[in-house]
Amino acid sequence: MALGLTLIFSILDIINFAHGEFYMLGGFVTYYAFAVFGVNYFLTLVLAVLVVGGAGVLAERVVFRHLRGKTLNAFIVSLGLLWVLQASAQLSFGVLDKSVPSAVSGIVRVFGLVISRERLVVIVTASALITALYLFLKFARTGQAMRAVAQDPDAAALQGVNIEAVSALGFGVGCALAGAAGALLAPVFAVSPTMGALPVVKAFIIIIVGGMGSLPGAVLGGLLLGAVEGIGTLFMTSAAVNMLGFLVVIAILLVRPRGLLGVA
Amino acid sequence: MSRRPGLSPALGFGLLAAAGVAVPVLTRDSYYLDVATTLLMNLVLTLSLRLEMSTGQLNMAHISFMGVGAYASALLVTRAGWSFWGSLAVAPLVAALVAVPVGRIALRVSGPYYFLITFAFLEVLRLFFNNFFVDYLGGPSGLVEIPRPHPLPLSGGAIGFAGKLPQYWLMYALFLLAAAVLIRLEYSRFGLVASAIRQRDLLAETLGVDIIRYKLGVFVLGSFFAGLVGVFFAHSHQVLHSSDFGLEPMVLLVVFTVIGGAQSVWGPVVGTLVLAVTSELLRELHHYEILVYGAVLMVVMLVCPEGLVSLPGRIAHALTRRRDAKAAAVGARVAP
Amino acid sequence: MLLELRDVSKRFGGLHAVTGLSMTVAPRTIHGLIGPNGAGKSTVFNLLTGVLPLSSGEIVFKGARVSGLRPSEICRRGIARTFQATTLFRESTVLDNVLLALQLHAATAFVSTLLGTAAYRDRERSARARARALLASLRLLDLADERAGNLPHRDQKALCLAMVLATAAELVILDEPLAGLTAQESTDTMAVLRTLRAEGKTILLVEHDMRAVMGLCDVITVLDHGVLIAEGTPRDIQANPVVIEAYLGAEESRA
Amino acid sequence: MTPRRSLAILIVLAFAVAGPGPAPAAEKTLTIGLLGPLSGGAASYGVELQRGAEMRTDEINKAGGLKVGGDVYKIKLVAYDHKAQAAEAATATNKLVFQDKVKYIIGNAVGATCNAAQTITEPNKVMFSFVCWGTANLAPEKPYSFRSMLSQWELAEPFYRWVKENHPKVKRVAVISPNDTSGKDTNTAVVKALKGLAFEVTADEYYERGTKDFYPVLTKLLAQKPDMIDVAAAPAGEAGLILKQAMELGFKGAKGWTAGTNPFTIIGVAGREAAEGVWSPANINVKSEHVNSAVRKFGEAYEKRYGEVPGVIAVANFAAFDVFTQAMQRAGSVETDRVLEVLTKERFETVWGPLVIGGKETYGIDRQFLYPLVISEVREGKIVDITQVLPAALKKK
Repeated sequence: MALGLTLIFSILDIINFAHGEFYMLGGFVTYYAFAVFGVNYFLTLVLAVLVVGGAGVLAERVVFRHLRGKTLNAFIVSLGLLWVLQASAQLSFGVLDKSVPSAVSGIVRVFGLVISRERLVVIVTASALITALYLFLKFARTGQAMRAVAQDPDAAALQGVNIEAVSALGFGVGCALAGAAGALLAPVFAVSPTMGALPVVKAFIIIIVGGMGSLPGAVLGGLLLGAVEGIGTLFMTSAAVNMLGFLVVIAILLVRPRGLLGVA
Repeated sequence: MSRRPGLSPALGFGLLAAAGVAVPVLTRDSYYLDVATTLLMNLVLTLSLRLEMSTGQLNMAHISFMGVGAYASALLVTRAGWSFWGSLAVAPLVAALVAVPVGRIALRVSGPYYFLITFAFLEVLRLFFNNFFVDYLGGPSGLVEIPRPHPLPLSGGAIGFAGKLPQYWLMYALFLLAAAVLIRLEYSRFGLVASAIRQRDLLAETLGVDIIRYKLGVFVLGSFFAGLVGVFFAHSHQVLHSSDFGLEPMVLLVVFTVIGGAQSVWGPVVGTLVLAVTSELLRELHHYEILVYGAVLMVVMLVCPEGLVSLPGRIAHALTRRRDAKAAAVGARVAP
Repeated sequence: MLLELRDVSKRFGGLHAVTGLSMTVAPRTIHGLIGPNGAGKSTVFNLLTGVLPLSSGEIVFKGARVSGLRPSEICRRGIARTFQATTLFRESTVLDNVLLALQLHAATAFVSTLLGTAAYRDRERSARARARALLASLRLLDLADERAGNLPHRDQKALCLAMVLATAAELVILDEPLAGLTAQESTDTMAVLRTLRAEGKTILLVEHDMRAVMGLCDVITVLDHGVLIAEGTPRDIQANPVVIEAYLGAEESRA
Repeated sequence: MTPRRSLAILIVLAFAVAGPGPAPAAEKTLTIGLLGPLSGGAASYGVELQRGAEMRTDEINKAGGLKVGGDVYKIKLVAYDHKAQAAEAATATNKLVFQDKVKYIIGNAVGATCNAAQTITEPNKVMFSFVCWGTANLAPEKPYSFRSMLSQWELAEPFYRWVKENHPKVKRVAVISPNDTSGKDTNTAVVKALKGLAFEVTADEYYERGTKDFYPVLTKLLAQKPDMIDVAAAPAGEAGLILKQAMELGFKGAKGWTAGTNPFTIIGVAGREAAEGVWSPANINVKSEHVNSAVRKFGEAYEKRYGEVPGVIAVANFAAFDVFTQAMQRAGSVETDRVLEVLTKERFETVWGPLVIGGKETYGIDRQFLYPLVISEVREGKIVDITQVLPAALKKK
């Protein structure tokens, strides 16, 4: 989730508030494919990635392409998109939470830590996705082009990188990641039209903390936020923990204005 | 400062003032007065938000200072036994005072980082209103039983503020004050300096502007006006809840401003008016309300990225171009 | 001495951009700062104007230390600069650009601005008059209401100069004032600079056009790899073997 | 901006304010207002309210209208979305009261918005019924406000009395709710009931609405080794997640849902295994064998129309509509003060069964709907009603 957002941000300079809605879309793809039509779970995952990634490419082509370099406008448009998607989801999927049965059930104990099997699947798959993304960006030609665009679009264009294609692809991959997150978490949590609202806020915190535009930073930020919340909950009320999360953000930005692993 | 294309400040202000007087002349219906009052509140908020944006920074915590003013005033009146009028003078100052340290911290970063750090402040303050000093701030249940503005004693008797109409006039007075200050600033050297900072902050700095101090000043002034609206809000709504100062209403303010056009001081005015009317009309659509609203935003941003305020200029431009093209085409045919 | 650099160094990570630089600029002179590409000239400008912090050493202007101050404060003490590229407020009008420079350092009197007091209006009127006079002296008055970004290159350069002059700084720092100008335009600009010197300004400039530098400057300082390698009159510099070596070496390595 | 453009805006504004006024009254129309979060995270509440009201409206209109005194009224339902925000709720209430000229607002949810709406309904003598669970929403100085659903104050005590009598092993109870008005007030009532019945309260916990991952808070909660977890005011989706994750973390004790709303969702979200054995006193299972035929019929029609099983809020608002319209008929008038008199004195037959309006002991005024509460338990993915408890006031009348 945060990874996708950070990718979109770094490549396209877009603060995409509708990102959570792509996550929601991934959740509903899973609900319909897996829970309603009984498609194999892992196939569903692939399907979710493709559908949501496709939707992302579409959004970029139709909308965000025309707003390159206009961060504020893109922000407003992403809000509009958020509302459109959320309202459409509510109209077509209903307002009630939909549950997706677990693909795997039971719990395992790892070093005395209790964890459900389905969460384990999430962790493993998510790690695999992160690794795959990292390798892709590092070694694949397209991945390298993406990084080049992120650093300096003009220079990249001079080198013969097709900015348009790379932007669409970057947006698509970012959304696909959100879709994957939605699909992965659908059985763990439930799916609903507004399920994207909170994760997108969390994802924002994570990328601020980790350093905007830095993928390893996003991973680190995610772990850090998880730790702060996990430990904080043991001592404080939930509201205080939430506040703590934001205070950590503020503190980190003061010490390292570009985030933990951000580049100046 | 120097003449700029477009509406002269005095004329624009005059039109706004006249429109404000026209509302109660045209209708005494409480609903329309309520909508108009809310509109005026939003106008002050968006105008002051744009003042901050004019230096190139989007402050996502703007509405929090409305909250600070609102809660401060509610407490001053209900707990300390102040008169509304005393609180009206002091509570906005409280908002401005709180803005000083927040601004100092937030302004150490800029661009998208500023956007996000102020967003963090928005959430911190909202959570604060919602969860801390529950006995005083009302917590998640909200702060209730805030009295209406106290009657204003005058030589010929007192003016009461129980009804919608006097409340409208009160807000109208506050709006005129705020609009006068904000429009005046825009067309003075402040506006000029702000646009300089927005365009090239480094150049402005080497030409002698202490940009941090300037941005902080703008931040504090903007927060003052947000706090002013907050005071009125507290006593006209009589109920305060943290959700009134959260992300959603904040996002709406940004939307009003940007849709109208953040480049011009008239942008937020146009955006707020148009979208307020739009959303009241859309209210009838129930579940489709949000859907249509979102679609409208996307279309406006794609069709005129500079905001609605740029629309007539663009249309005129397009028309002349078309005419020119036609003339050229005719010319081309005639020429040989 | 108007300006004095004392053992100034600047490092970026492990890179030594400027090392132990000491130099002085005398009042009412045109002082050239030259050196091959990457010699550290622009860094020196950034250090002088507070855009970058020093790693060590200090900078003294009119007997007071200015290193460590914010750029705006340094400007108020009397040092103003242009940037290498034509950096101006492109969306504002030409007149506004100059007005900005005139007033940016003036105390912003909030209350009098709001009330539009007589004092405020007087100040505005005189500022406007001064801006117009400045524009006239640089032959920009006809373009006063044009958007700065729409101006031809020559006029943008002139406008940059006008803005620096508007700050009333005693020391004017110019980064390649002649770059991109035709021969005639260069000659005109050089004339303007000489006039400024006659009027009491001190000018520190970086310029690649050697003929212009030699013809214009009273004193020249040569940097190479962040180190001062020579200083003197144009005649001294032209004859200095170290300088020739540095430039030739640079030419060779580039070729 | 050109002057002409400002003029255009002025004209738009003028139209907006002078625009379409209330439509001229055809025959006799009784406009009834409804507020609710129709979008956003709390949308399920608002939508159920609206559907419940729609069902009753259509029923009346299909039957030819509502006969009150000598007149026949067609019902017109006007619903506005307040997006769960207090300020929006005030605007929407203003529109209902001043533009649509409603005298009855039947249905609203989300605590903070009730407070905001009441600042307008009370001074304008507009009857206002809601399912907000803020204790302070009912008070002697708010004579026009009603709660149309049993709240924690009516539910907690009889529920835990039942637990104590039937499951004596349960001694240590942990309570968790969302961090807002309904959550706080519900926990307060539950804790008070628990203490009154000599249970031990091991946790009085809150989470932020929208939370999906409850591992952190559950780890803390389960460390106290409670015998029972009460997901008191948690909405169905979140309650389901809490129970599911509690099971994953090894919790095997009893489960309660004092202020629960939709039992089917909880089974769906938590899964059969984790939802097994959840007791809840506030649900209504429209498919149960024990409910009366009226509510079963309502449930069937509802499911046919909306494709979802009605939750308790839909039933509550349907019943509230019913009660108000019955009261109008008995009063022979739609005037609020006369209807008010009937409401507080008489007994009504509804989908809930017998219903009276009481609550003076708790709120200082009789404005709380009281009807038989049914304690149900989830058994093998089905909801089984176990017992019915009559509120004291109902026994009296």
